[in-house]
Amino acid sequence: MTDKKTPLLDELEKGKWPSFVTEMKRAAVKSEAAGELLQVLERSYRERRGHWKHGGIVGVRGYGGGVIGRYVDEPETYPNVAEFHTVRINQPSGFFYNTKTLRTICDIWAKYGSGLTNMHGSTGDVILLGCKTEDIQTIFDEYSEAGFDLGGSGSCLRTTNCCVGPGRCEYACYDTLEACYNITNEFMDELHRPMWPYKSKIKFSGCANDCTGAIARADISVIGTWRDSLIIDQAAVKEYAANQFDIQGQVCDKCPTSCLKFNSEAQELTVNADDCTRCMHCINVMPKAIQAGKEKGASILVGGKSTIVQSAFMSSVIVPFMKMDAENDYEEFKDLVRRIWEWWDENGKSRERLGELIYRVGMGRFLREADIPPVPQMVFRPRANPYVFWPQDELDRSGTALDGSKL
Amino acid sequence: MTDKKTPLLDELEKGKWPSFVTEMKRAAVKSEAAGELLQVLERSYRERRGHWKHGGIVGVRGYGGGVIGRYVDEPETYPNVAEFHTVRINQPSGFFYNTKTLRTICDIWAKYGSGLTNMHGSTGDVILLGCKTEDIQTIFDEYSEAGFDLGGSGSCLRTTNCCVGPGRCEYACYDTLEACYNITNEFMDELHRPMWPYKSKIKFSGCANDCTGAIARADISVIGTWRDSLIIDQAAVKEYAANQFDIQGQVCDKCPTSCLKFNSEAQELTVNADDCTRCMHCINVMPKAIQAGKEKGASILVGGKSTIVQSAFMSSVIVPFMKMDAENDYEEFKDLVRRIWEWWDENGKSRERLGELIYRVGMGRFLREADIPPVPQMVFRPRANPYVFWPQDELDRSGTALDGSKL
Amino acid sequence: MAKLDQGPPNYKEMLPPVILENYGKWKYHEIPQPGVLKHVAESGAALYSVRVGSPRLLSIDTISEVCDFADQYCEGYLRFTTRNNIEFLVSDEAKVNPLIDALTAKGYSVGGTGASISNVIHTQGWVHCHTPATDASGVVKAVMDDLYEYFTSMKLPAKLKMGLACCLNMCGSTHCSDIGIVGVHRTPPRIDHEKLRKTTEIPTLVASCPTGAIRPDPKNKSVIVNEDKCMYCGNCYTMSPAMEIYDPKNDGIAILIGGKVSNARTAPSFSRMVIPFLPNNPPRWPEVTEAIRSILELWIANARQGERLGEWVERIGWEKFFSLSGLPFSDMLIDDYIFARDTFRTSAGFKY
Amino acid sequence: MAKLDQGPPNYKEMLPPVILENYGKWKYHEIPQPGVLKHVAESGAALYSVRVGSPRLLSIDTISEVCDFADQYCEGYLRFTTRNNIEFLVSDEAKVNPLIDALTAKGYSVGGTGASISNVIHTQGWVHCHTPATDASGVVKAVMDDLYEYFTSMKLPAKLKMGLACCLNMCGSTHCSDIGIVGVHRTPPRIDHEKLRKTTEIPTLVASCPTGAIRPDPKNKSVIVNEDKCMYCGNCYTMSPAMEIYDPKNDGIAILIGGKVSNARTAPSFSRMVIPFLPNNPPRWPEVTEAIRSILELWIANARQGERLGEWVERIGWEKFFSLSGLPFSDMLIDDYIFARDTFRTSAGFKY
Ligand code: SRM
Ligand code: SRM
Ligand code: SRM
Ligand code: SRM
Ligand code: SF4
Ligand code: SF4
Ligand code: SF4
Ligand code: SF4
Ligand code: SF4
Ligand code: SF4
Ligand code: SF4
Ligand code: SF4
Repeated sequence: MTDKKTPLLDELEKGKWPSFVTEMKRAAVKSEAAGELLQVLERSYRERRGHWKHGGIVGVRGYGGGVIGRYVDEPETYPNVAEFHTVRINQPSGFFYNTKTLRTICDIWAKYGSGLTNMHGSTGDVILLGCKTEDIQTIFDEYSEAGFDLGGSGSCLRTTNCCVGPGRCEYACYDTLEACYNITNEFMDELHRPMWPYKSKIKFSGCANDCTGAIARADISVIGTWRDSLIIDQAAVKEYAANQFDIQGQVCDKCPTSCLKFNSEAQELTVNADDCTRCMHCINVMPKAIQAGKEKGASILVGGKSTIVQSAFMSSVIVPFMKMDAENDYEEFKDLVRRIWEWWDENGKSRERLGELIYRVGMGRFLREADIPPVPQMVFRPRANPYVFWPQDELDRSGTALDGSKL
Repeated sequence: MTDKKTPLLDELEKGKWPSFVTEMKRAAVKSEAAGELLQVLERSYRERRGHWKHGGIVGVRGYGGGVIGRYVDEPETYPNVAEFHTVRINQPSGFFYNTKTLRTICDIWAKYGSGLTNMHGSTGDVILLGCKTEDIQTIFDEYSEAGFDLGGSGSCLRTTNCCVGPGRCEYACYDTLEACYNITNEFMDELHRPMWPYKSKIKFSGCANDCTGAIARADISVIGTWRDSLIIDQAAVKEYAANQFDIQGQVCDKCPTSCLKFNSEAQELTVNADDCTRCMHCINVMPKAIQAGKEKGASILVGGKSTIVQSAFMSSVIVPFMKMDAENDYEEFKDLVRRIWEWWDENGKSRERLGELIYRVGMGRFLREADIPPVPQMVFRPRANPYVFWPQDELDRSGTALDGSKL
Repeated sequence: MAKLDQGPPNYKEMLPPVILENYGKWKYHEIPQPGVLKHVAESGAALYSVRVGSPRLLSIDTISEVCDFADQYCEGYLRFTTRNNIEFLVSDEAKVNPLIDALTAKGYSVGGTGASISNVIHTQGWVHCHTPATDASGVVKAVMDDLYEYFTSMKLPAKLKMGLACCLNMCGSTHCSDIGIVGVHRTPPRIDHEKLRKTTEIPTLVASCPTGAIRPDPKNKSVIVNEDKCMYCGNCYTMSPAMEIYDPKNDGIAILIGGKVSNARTAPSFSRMVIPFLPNNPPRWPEVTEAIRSILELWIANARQGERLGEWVERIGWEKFFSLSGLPFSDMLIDDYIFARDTFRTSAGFKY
Repeated sequence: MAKLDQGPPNYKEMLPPVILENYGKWKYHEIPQPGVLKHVAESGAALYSVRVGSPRLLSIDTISEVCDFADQYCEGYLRFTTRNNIEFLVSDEAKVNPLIDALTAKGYSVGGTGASISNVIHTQGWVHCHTPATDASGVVKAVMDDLYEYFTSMKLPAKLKMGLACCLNMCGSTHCSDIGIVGVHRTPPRIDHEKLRKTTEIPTLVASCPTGAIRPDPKNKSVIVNEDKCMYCGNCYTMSPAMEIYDPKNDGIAILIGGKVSNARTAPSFSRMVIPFLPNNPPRWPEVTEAIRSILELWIANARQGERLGEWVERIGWEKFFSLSGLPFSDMLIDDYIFARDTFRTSAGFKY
């Protein structure tokens, strides 16, 4: 048996920020596994290294993912965390809960798990932290019974997520919560049964503030925007001015395209809508006076991912504007991502994310083969090199031959 | 014999811009080769293709380069340009000439060549356009006798060039003419006897206006600059203001670092020298009022080249500031380029320019091995990926072993 | 038997009445005090969100406690943010302050809105993952304790978004954060040849190395690592348990700064490395907290109102940042990977 | 026997007295009229440089004629510019206008200073090189004839620097020009296997291909080109005369714009492709002259004073440039080479 003291971790109960050590201790009151986890972690703190091993394959019937296998490296010393797998439960859109649902999550977890969770994982799931192989199926069965489903892991569509959107935010340009819910349900097979070269992620942000960090973190980023001019309420502008808010300095001067003019005499703010890139800045600082336009929808960007292997990629524009209405069941979007995934699945190497594949074979080929019309909005600027591929069958090659014959 | 008419080329004698066709015809009066060149070119215009073949190796005794071999593809039809090599004569610094020198160039060329030249080639040489193999040595001998030398070709130091500099320009921060002359003479062997993986070019610009295009076109770019504050003549500022010159709009607002303040009441212009990046803009638009600082020298940037193979590279900073004084015979500079060339020569693959090599093996390795201290001025911004190499012998590796032994 | 593919719970059942009634009809918001968002709908109705810091690693007991609060003050509704804070959704203005008082009394921290530091997005670390070069929760705790005042106030030049990832897989998405904390290894993997032969497909392993440092060793039925080419990313360890890479003496933390994700004003941008290595010094990682605090204070002292950390650095120039911060610059901070070229200063314009 | 390594003639012998006397002591300059630079020295002395357009390809007769002018008006001194213009160096103010009159009478063009179009840096083309996809001098002549008024006046928003290269080797350094004209091939090389066997080292040839389109064909003792991978750069032809790449039906010209080299205001920048192909239509290349003129006029109509072409486009955005210019956008304009990634719009901000 190991020493139960955790002098190093105890240090992390001090200070004002809520302590995860306190949480672990709280769980340890009821769970031996949680107690042993504290021991393992204390040892990591002492030795400055982790003590977890690669996961073997663990899972539930009918699914290829949703559980991350984890084993401690000295099972004899720590028998209660010898197996310590995490279960990923697909969170509701926007991380909204009623307490009944939350309590249900806790109750089932109390029976089989460590009593520890992550609310939430970095992708979005409810992470149930630490259980035994033998309990996995039961855990899933009970959660399933209670109306929950597993999230993604492995080479599949990962658990989607979205910002609070129309649930609370005045900036939302489409219904992120519904889009996320509807589209996740559409792609249940892709989410639960790994089938691709690697993982693929979708995140839904209601506007260009991108509160889900989609552009940095999602293979497919859906960013709310509008097509027409933003709307300015001049009465509200006057009120901001009356309150000594520095409209010229804080709004106009910071507009990236200098398309806002403030007439300080008339106290009127006007926009040159053609030049506005819908960056959200002016709306952010004057939410009472400026609103998005009326013709709302989303920009679709693809290819985001973090560091491994080719270094981090951000998503880039492939559809400048798409309607995202529940009425048409998001058909246009679904159709697009199906084409994209199919292309990626066919061409991607093992562990090659969409962005890396596009980079490797070229954006042009991607657009042609996934049938996406090229537009200048896709690039910050055109190519600097003259290395253009020409479709050979569109040229008149009657004068040429690969055999060196003279022309 | 070919038809002597050149109807297509004749079209290019029309219009106001001076005509190269007229030049060719002028030469053709005395030179049969020039006349045949017109025929070959007319045919190219008709057929929309070139008619020149790869050069065999032609040259002069003692040198590895300086002459570009060129042969027409139908020597029977065009016997006078069957051999039509170009000779590269190293131009004087700044392309300055007295007429005696120019006439000498013409006189010798009249004897052996087509009577056609390029004043100058894109690298800088006087290009003597078209002569026969048998005459090359004589041509060189006579030019040599008259005080000229050949320029570079092949995998060597190419003919250097420089801007007009102190010869006429008030902006020159070092003596470009002398630096170019002195340094070219230092590296005669490197220039005349190809010895490297590929070509290497040096261009000298007296200030950041870079009138030689060095940053785009030279492996080693020497750009004049200064270390202290620029100097503002307030009396002259007042004169600009008096002449209705829009100092705020044309100068201050366009300063990339917003470090110029114009006090329109006092009609005074002041600079925050710490923030000035010495971009030259304010000096360019107010040459009578603003001057470079007193502590002058140059920034050294390396790696520029055009498109082939890895696409075009621009030179990037490796020494932010270096004195470039004739007094010390440019020793610091010469020493630096020697270290750089040596490293490149050792590590470069065939036809790999310096910039491509640095890119391939990493700037860090280049700096360490060529003994150049890293400074933040070398980069627009630091790395975004965490893929850092650590010198393993500086770490305490007592706890690790490559054999998998536990720690 | 479990129902397959039933999908996540329907969010509609999770929404309080005030949201259902004003769904998509929000008009504007205010931040009446740090940690409280007031969203006003076209109907005039208002929703108060009280934001509370969370260690993210939560026990079910704490979740129950949180539910108790929600039941008492929020008709049983709450949510989490994309940064793992808890938001109590209060529709009755009168309950806002009592809720805050009750929360405070129990040691909860209200804050994280507006120009503040919000929660740190982070990962598993030594708690659960097999590849970490540092812990996650512990570092976050140490950093947030140190910067606590900036969570509960809104006195920064702008929002500050931090991320922590315990290895280069960067699950914490630190690559576009104002401040990114990344666990880094510094020594090549150690090969357990026996284990390798049992567990690993050699071609896949060889292919996994970004720098081509691994080559097959057919004689030995294993692989060889070219130490000079390895930059310790650990991707080979992800592929094979026989490529152990943790190293207590040399693992630690790198600091990257200046990234952002929002499109406001400037395009999303990557974080950039300013400190290649700080030691793992548990339990409180003083070198890390100190480095972050001094970067933060420099930003506070020098940035303009509304200027995010990276916007400030880009305005003054990275070379200026290094001279102001006194952080040592070394060749390690110069990119030498695929997209390095565009980071080189191809211009004679710079500050000394 | 020739003297080896004596180096170029000493520039000091080439300098007129006014320069020798005021060397490095110039104070300021003015442009009293298009084509004339007046440099004033600290001593008060003035040097007038009269700039004259040149086709660069000069006969020795013309050079002699130029010398005659210099002897008569410039004490025998002149120079060429880095853009191949001729500069007559006049130290006697009274001789400036007579010189200009004499030059004009002989058909010489005075101009190219200040906010004008200067000479086009260019290359050999069909006149002398073996790899061109278009002619050089002819295209330049056609373009300069068309834009002649902008050479002799200074009414542009800023300087306009053009470059032409007749193949992707880009000897004309078009890659950082306001407007770059580049000869491009569009079909893969045709292999003359017999010649290849005689002339070419196969490994070097294979290595020369940027996209790895060439692979050895040991059976045939030659190589095979994968047409799908070839982007017609012609580098293989540079390495081997057996890889003929010219193709009269498909060779032509691409237009790149917006580059610059000076560090004034903004960093040096690459030119960007806006037209992937225009046909070779000698002798006057009307499609090319027209395309350039319309880009130029758009710039003139829309740029701010002092704004170079690329600065203008960057300010309004490339997507806006395409909508204003009406130039068709296609996937060919999207980069797919090594540094492509940084050209992708990783931002939701753009104009429609
Ligand atoms: C649990 C979680 C971190 C957390 O504490 O929140 C996590 C944990 C792991 N991630 Fe992750 N990733 C998690 C979100 C992310 C994110 C963030 C996101 O999704 O927004 C990223 C960056 C975005 C992206 O996808 O690029 C991320 C990028 C990676 C990568 C690198 C992928 C790449 O293409 O660069 C790997 C490596 C791999 O897949 O082999 C990885 C691999 C892993 C593995 C499975 C380690 C492994 O190789 O087996 C970790 C299991 C830890 C464990 O023991 O539970 N994880 N991972 C997150 C998932 C929780 C959830 O489902 O909600
Ligand atoms: C004559 C000249 C063009 C002109 O009309 O002015 C020229 C002509 C040739 N260049 Fe060049 N280059 C000339 C300046 C340049 C420049 C401009 C410069 O130096 O500032 C460049 C771009 C800058 C650079 O160095 O990158 C240039 C980049 C190339 C390249 C591509 C190099 C690269 O790394 O990307 C090649 C290809 C090669 O070397 O195999 C090349 C190759 C050639 C060859 C030798 C063709 C060949 O492969 O054999 C051409 C011989 C033409 C002929 O028949 O005379 N030439 N070449 C220029 C030299 C004249 C002189 O000595 O003054
Ligand atoms: C609750 C949350 C959405 C959610 O679905 O959970 C949210 C909510 C709001 N965000 Fe956000 N953002 C949330 C994560 C984000 C993220 C993602 C992240 O943090 O990882 C971003 C992008 C981060 C980045 O750029 O690096 C984000 C970038 C913004 C911005 C842009 C700030 C900027 O100037 O760059 C705004 C606009 C503003 O604050 O002026 C914004 C504005 C807002 C507003 C004011 C929108 C509104 O009217 O309701 C919300 C209150 C902000 C506040 O806290 O002051 N939100 N916001 C997330 C809260 C996280 C947290 O607990 O702190
Ligand atoms: C004569 C010459 C130098 C030489 O050694 O031959 C020269 C001479 C001058 N340059 Fe230059 N530049 C010369 C090529 C260049 C080049 C290189 C090129 O053209 O390929 C550049 C960089 C081009 C680029 O950026 O793409 C160049 C960028 C400048 C600039 C920066 C302009 C800008 O705002 O970006 C200035 C400043 C200005 O004009 O305000 C400048 C200013 C000047 C001044 C005013 C300097 C002075 O005080 O004497 C000279 C007269 C300029 C004029 O024509 O109005 N010079 N200048 C070159 C004339 C070429 C020609 O015949 O047209
Ligand atoms: S992304 Fe936009 S719509 Fe969504 S929560 Fe953030 S600010 Fe609101
Ligand atoms: S949304 Fe952005 S670009 Fe548009 S007007 Fe507002 S600040 Fe300017
Ligand atoms: S580079 Fe500078 S010093 Fe040289 S000619 Fe141009 S402006 Fe003058
Ligand atoms: S040289 Fe450039 S950076 Fe310096 S003050 Fe003048 S305009 Fe500003
Ligand atoms: S960042 Fe690395 S160590 Fe941390 S959870 Fe993700 S995979 Fe594991
Ligand atoms: S740690 Fe990374 S770089 Fe080193 S051998 Fe493994 S995969 Fe290659
Ligand atoms: S650009 Fe190409 S074709 Fe033209 S001179 Fe240079 S190498 Fe020859
Ligand atoms: S033309 Fe260029 S891309 Fe095509 S085969 Fe030759 S070297 Fe390769």
